[in-house]
Amino acid sequence: MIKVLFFGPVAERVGASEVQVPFRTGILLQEVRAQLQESHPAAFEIVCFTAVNGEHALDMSLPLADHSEVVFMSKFSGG
Amino acid sequence: MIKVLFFGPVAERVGASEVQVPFRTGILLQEVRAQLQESHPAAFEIVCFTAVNGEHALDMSLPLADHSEVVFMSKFSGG
Amino acid sequence: MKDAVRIQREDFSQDEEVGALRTGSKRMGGIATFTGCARDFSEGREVTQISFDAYGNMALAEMRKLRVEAIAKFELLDARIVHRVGVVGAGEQIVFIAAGAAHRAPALQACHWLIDELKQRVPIWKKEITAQGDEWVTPHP
Amino acid sequence: MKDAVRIQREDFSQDEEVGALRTGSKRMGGIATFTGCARDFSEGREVTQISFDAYGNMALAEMRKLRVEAIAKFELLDARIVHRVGVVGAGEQIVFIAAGAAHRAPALQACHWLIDELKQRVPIWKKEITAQGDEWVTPHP
Repeated sequence: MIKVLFFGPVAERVGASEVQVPFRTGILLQEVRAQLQESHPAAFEIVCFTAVNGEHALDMSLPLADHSEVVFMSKFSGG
Repeated sequence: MIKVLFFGPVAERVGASEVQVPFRTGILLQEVRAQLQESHPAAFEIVCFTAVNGEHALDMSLPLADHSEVVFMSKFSGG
Repeated sequence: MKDAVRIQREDFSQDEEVGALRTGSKRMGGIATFTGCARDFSEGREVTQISFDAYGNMALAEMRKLRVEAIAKFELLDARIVHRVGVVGAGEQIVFIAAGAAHRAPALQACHWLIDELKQRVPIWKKEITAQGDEWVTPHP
Repeated sequence: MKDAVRIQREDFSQDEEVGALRTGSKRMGGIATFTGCARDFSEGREVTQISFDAYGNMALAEMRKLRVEAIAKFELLDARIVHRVGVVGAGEQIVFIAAGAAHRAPALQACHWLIDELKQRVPIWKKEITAQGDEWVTPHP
């Protein structure tokens, strides 16, 4: 399983703060993103950053390991 | 009488924090300064600013009123 | 002593944070701090509370990186960063930054840099709670 | 509540000063502070204490002018300035500046401007007390 987390405005648009995506060998970050974007288009309109296991991920062709933690994030507004 | 005050390093060089200069009608700031500078040359080496009654005085030809408070000050080092 | 970098629900004390900062060195000639507060007014609406959501682990890791970067970049003697989460009332404190250096200019510059970078780089989101409804804040770049 | 501008022998509390600053307005989004401390080391000599002399009336008047000027120049909601006199031990606090504004940049800029101007314009002098003797500090322009 790949654990996908959402926070703040993205979580609100998804209607959940966490979803599970089934793992398969060789699954790419962009495939997880595409699959979720299809079911939650409004949420992904505001997604600007992606993190994998707590680190910024810029390369969407990154292959994911089983049990990865993926987060799709909107622009930060802390402080 | 004109009250002349000294602070910090100037007071140390004068050896006093206050001296009185006799008032006479028409006495100018520069005359008070010249008189004190003669008796305390080392102190006046470091004098940068002059205040009369709590306000900066730039014009040394200022006539002083009786009971004026004059201060000859070195560069500030507060903060 | 509390950690130099924290995310917490409870309020913080400037005295306690500055005290902790100063224990590190008696060569600290200048300490600059920045405190961000919840304003009661935003874009024409009255804000009663602000609610914060954070990607906690990553936010803390980014804040720790910021501290280390600022110490190196501005030759600080020490720095501290505290950010609250949960619900904060209008007028309450949200975020605290402190930077201590031998002289004043680097302390003040580091403090400004830290709050600017924190807003860009730390995964925390704020929602304004008003009588007219709640709204997630969209940062103006 | 204590005056916003003070010269005093006793130490001050950041919490108390920032608390007093914040009572003025709930529209204060950013508060910047600067605290100047007595360093234990200066130009190669170990400093045990710093002694301050001030032209009290004029110093207070200049600090009050500085506060009013900063509030106008940076559109602050409030500002406070506290300077200690007498003898301050190494590591102790000397001067405190706080500036509160709707947003962070003016608060931080005002704080920097205020401490720079204070050093230029306020008639206070410091003497460093060391094991090798006392010395009045000559400011480097």
